[in-house]
Amino acid sequence: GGDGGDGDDTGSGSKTFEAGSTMERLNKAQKIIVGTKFDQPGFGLKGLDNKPAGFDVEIGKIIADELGIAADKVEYIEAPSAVREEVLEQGKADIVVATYTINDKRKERIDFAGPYYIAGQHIMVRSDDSSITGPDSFKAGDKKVCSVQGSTPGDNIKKYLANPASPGAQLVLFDGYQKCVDALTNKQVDAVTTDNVILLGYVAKSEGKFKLTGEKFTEEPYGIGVKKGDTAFREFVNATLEKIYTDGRYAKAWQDTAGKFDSTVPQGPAVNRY
Amino acid sequence: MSVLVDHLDVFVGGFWLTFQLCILSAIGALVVGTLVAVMRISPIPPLRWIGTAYVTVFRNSPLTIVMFFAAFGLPALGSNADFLRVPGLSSVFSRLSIDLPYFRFAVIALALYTAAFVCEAIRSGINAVSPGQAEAARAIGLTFGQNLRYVVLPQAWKSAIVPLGSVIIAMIKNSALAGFFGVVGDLSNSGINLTSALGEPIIPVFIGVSIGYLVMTVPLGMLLDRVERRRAVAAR
Amino acid sequence: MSVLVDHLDVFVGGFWLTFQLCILSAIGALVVGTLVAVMRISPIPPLRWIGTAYVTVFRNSPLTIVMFFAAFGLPALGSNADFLRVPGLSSVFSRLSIDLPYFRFAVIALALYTAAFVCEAIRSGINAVSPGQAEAARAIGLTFGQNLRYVVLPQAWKSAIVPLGSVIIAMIKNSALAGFFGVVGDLSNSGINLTSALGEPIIPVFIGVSIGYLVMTVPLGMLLDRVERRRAVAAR
Amino acid sequence: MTERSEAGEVSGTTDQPLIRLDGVNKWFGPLHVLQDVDLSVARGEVVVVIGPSGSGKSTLCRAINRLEPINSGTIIFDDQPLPAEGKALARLRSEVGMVFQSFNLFAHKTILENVTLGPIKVRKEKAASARERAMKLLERVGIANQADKYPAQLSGGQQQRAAIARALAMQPKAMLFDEPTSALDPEMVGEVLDVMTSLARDGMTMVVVTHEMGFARHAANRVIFMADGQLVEDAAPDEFFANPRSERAKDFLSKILTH
Amino acid sequence: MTERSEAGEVSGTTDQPLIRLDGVNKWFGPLHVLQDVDLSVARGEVVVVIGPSGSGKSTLCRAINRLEPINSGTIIFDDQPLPAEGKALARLRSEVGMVFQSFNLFAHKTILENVTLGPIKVRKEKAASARERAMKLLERVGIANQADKYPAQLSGGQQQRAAIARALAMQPKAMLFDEPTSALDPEMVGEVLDVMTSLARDGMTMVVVTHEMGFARHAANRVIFMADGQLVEDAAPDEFFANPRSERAKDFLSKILTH
Ligand SMILES: Nc1ncnc2c1ncn2[C@@H]1O[C@H](COP(=O)(O)OP(=O)(O)OP(=O)(O)O)[C@@H](O)[C@H]1O
Ligand SMILES: Nc1ncnc2c1ncn2[C@@H]1O[C@H](COP(=O)(O)OP(=O)(O)OP(=O)(O)O)[C@@H](O)[C@H]1O
Ligand SMILES: N[C@@H](CCC(=O)O)C(=O)O
Ligand SMILES: [Mg+2]
Ligand SMILES: [Mg+2]
Repeated sequence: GGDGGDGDDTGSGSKTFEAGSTMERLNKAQKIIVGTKFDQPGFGLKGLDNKPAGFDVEIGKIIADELGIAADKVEYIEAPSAVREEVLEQGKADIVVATYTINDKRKERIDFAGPYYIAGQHIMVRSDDSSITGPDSFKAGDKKVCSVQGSTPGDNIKKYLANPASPGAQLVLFDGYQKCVDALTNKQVDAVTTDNVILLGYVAKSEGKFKLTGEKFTEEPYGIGVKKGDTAFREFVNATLEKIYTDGRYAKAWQDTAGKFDSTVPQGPAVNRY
Repeated sequence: MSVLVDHLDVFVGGFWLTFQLCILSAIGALVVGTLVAVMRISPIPPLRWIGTAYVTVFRNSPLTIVMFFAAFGLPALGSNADFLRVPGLSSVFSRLSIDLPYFRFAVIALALYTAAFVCEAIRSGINAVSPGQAEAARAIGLTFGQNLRYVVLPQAWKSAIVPLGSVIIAMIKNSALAGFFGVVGDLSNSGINLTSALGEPIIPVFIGVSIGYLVMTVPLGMLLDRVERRRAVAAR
Repeated sequence: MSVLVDHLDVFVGGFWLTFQLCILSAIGALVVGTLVAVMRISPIPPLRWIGTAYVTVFRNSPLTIVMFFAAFGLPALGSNADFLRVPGLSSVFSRLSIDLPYFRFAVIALALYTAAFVCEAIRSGINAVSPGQAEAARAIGLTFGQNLRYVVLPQAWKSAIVPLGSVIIAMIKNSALAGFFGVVGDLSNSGINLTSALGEPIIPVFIGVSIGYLVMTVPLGMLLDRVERRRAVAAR
Repeated sequence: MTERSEAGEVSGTTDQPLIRLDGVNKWFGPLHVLQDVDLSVARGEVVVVIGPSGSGKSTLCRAINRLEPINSGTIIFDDQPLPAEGKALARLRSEVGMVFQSFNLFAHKTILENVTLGPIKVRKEKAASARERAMKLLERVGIANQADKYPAQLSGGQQQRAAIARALAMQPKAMLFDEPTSALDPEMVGEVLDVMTSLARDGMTMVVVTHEMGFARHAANRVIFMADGQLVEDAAPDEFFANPRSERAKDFLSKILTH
Repeated sequence: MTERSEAGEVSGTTDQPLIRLDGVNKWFGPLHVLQDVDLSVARGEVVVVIGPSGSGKSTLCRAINRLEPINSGTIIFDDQPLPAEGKALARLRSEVGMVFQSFNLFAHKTILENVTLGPIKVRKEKAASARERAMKLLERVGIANQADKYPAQLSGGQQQRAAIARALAMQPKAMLFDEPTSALDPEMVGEVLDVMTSLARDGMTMVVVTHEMGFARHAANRVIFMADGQLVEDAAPDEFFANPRSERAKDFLSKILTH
């Protein structure tokens, strides 16, 4: 592990890691590439300064910090939902922090540290629309819903549709959530579904035009993706998470970002050392 | 490559939807393109200008941009392209008549974009018809419209067929963009959906998707080559 | 339309990056396309087969698919396209040498895809050179390579220039796809960022983006029209 | 020649010419191709136009059915000024048959379809009666047995006769011929001239641009000599050939008559 | 004729023919274009090949420098069988000059560049000396003043003379001419034949396909008559023209000599 310095300790050479480990490689290089979302308010949203900001980004910075890498040495690349595994498998990113639900399918290709947050799938509608109360409202077949290609919510919602085998009549999938939000605004669709926290960001930005409806209907434990088989690195990230749950950095990261949409600071969930 | 076998139904479904998209867009492009070509050679200057402007804009803009305007501009203008919900057609092309307009938007974008190239192919065909043909038609008293319909266009089609074929091949390939603009279940979109959510690796999935497109384009291309070669021999 | 004024820097930056992408891809496409064309007419059958296969695959696959393979297949094969980090070139085209390979991948995909069309344009140019020229060259003892270099290609370029121009225009439009595959800050990608991140309305942003492309394609198209017309007059 | 005067009497306006050009001028850019041309052609008259290449003979011919618009002057056909465009122009054209040097048969239609297209689409005749009449015309020009072939399958002489039948099928009041035999192999010139001579004999009003001096001598009422866009001479054939008045006509005839 | 025998002596192998074809056969698909052709051409000899269209004259000519590969038989040039391909074939070709009916000058190069291209690229001569020699050759064929023009700017006769200079610049051991004058306007035929006659006089070995009977009579050592892919007759010119043995040659000559 590291030397347990606090958030202000960004000295590069002050940390030493086991020879040959990923931690040592990154520390030596003084550079880390973080894959994250570029289009999600609260978690990872890129502004025109070309720097993303959000809870996931803060988590990435904290891990970098623990590796002895300064915040301005962190590089970000976009990790859209459909290609997060590739980004890791192909070494385009060292970690992926991107509203990334831990599940077994994905674990076949990469490994997850965490979870560091438990989200759940939710539904967002226009504020004046009371006809949708939950996923079951789609069963009648007259309501249309939008999600994102290659995401678990996009796949989950299919079983609530009138005709799950050919979802095209009710489901639209774009390559990013902003397009779904546009479609909701223009009334091409009646709902957008994905994780509650992602939706909360859009609700907050919408100035009252959108609201969440019903309850969360899944559990989405967010993990930090690392290369398959890199157990030492995964353990390092897990330890880091446990540390920041208690030293206040986790709470501060939330308050500075997603906390603006959801002020209840989450309890750090127990990490899963599988 | 087991993904090709495991998810064969997804590929076949995607292929079928892309095929429908292409058929509808091709029909639209041929109709609109012919109209624009007629405008470009019409004796009425304003029609000619409109035709030229149409071709200039659509030939020189990326299809992604055209798709964007169709998918986000049309709704902003309040249209869901409901005029495409033609009752008879919908029994074959069920996607046309559903509430979600993105398939219709994709058809519109592809058809309008491709029409500019169809227009140019037909114009090149018209130019290949000897001017004496149109002159003889005028001399027996055919009007501009009759001249086009009975004399010029039937002959223009013949020499336009090879360039038109290339335009249609390009259109089939371009249809791969539809998945980015909300058309669920076409070939490239179903490819993307097999990835992260279902955990399939990208490369084999996209090899499958490529095969789907090659199955449509390569035979068409070979057909055209043969037509072209036969034409070349006949011209000797 | 105030977004055009407010964010002019974004549009100009995007335009500049797209322009760089196009220049580099065009150079690559011309070089590779010429090589493939030479292979397709070479006297060595295996080379001919490879050339034909290359053209068949790239002409008949959607560019989205080619981009996918470049963006995800190359890394899977362990390449970050570092061979494109040419020191001298990078001083002008700074994106070439950064660590993130997506710009390089986009250059590779666009160049390889476009090369197939360049090859066909050059072949059509070669076919337009009268066979007597190559025959006379062989008769004075030039080898295949010398024949191409000194006699056939210099003449083929001339009649290939108009089709080549069309190929390059198509390539400029195709470059709009790069934004979907991780090239940050090109023209269409900055359009998307303006809308999604800053909540600018979509229509004016995309009008701005279209103008950016039209600024590149329309003048080139007009130039080609003029060359073509001058050629037609000269041929009379 | 009996039928000819008959035709004139039937129309009842024998004194008014069928075609009249008054002060017609035509420019192609800077080129003054028709210069103050005055010409009138009576009903039933056969006028042959000769002159060197580029003198404006084709342009004159094409101006009469407005295939070529003119810049100034008036052209009157059958007591009506030429309409400028649209349906009226199409109707006028259907009353003036035109035969081109290069035949211009519709390449994608059979000979029979070539001949019936105008009657069916322009004159709105019934297909059956149009076909019947077309067959009679094809018989008249001697190619009834070729009716179902495509133009490319016919010899040049046969094609030109089909083109004449196509023009006749519109029952035109006048026929214009622009060098109808000069694209033909020598052995086929005769068969086309024969058809034209018989037409002239039947009283058709004809304007014929040709270099076939034999036809001009035997079938024409008048010969017009054009040079540089002007009608230089206008005389009966015997008079013209025996005794051309202008220097240019003399010069031209000396060149043409040597072969 | 003095220089001619001289040239023969220099090579020292006067008894061996420069070109020898033995049992050469060539098919285009089902078409048997060269049928068991035997032919030998001695050093310094001028052979004229005549015959009806399609009889295989061009193919024979082109087989000699392997522009057209043959199906069976052997062709020996300068005591070596023709190489099949690659550098050796290119070298062989550089020793056999060829002049085409349609000139085939390189359209994008000046006349001078046309003439120097081979010497510089194939013979690896210095540019300066190649240019100097080229100018002498252009002078010899009478177009030195056209050296910097492009082919399209020259008349047909000038182009063909340039093409001859281009072939001569490679210092070939033999020259092949395939109907070198038949694409020319009549007034230009003479200037090209003059150049060819002077070449023959200087002792160049030549195979000439031509219908110019005057040239055959005055400049050829032998005349070969081809029909249907076979060498039907092979005789001295006087003998051949005065007294053709075969029926086909008689028939052919009667048609050709009437104009
Ligand atoms: N469409 C056109 N545009 C420009 N100039 C033209 C056009 N048509 C004809 N001309 C020119 O007008 C002049 C008269 O042409 P016209 O064809 O009437 O002559 P012509 O007497 O029929 O000659 P010919 O015997 O060669 O057919 C010529 O100089 C010709 O080059
Ligand atoms: N590349 C080819 N492919 C197929 N057939 C050919 C080819 N070249 C020539 N032929 C045929 O071979 C025969 C001989 O042709 P060749 O050109 O040698 O005749 P020629 O005696 O030179 O005739 P001409 O006097 O017309 O030039 C002809 O029937 C011709 O059609
Ligand atoms: N958490 C979900 C949805 C969020 C997203 O689209 O990234 C997933 O991992 O697929
Ligand atoms: Mg004329
Ligand atoms: Mg020949």
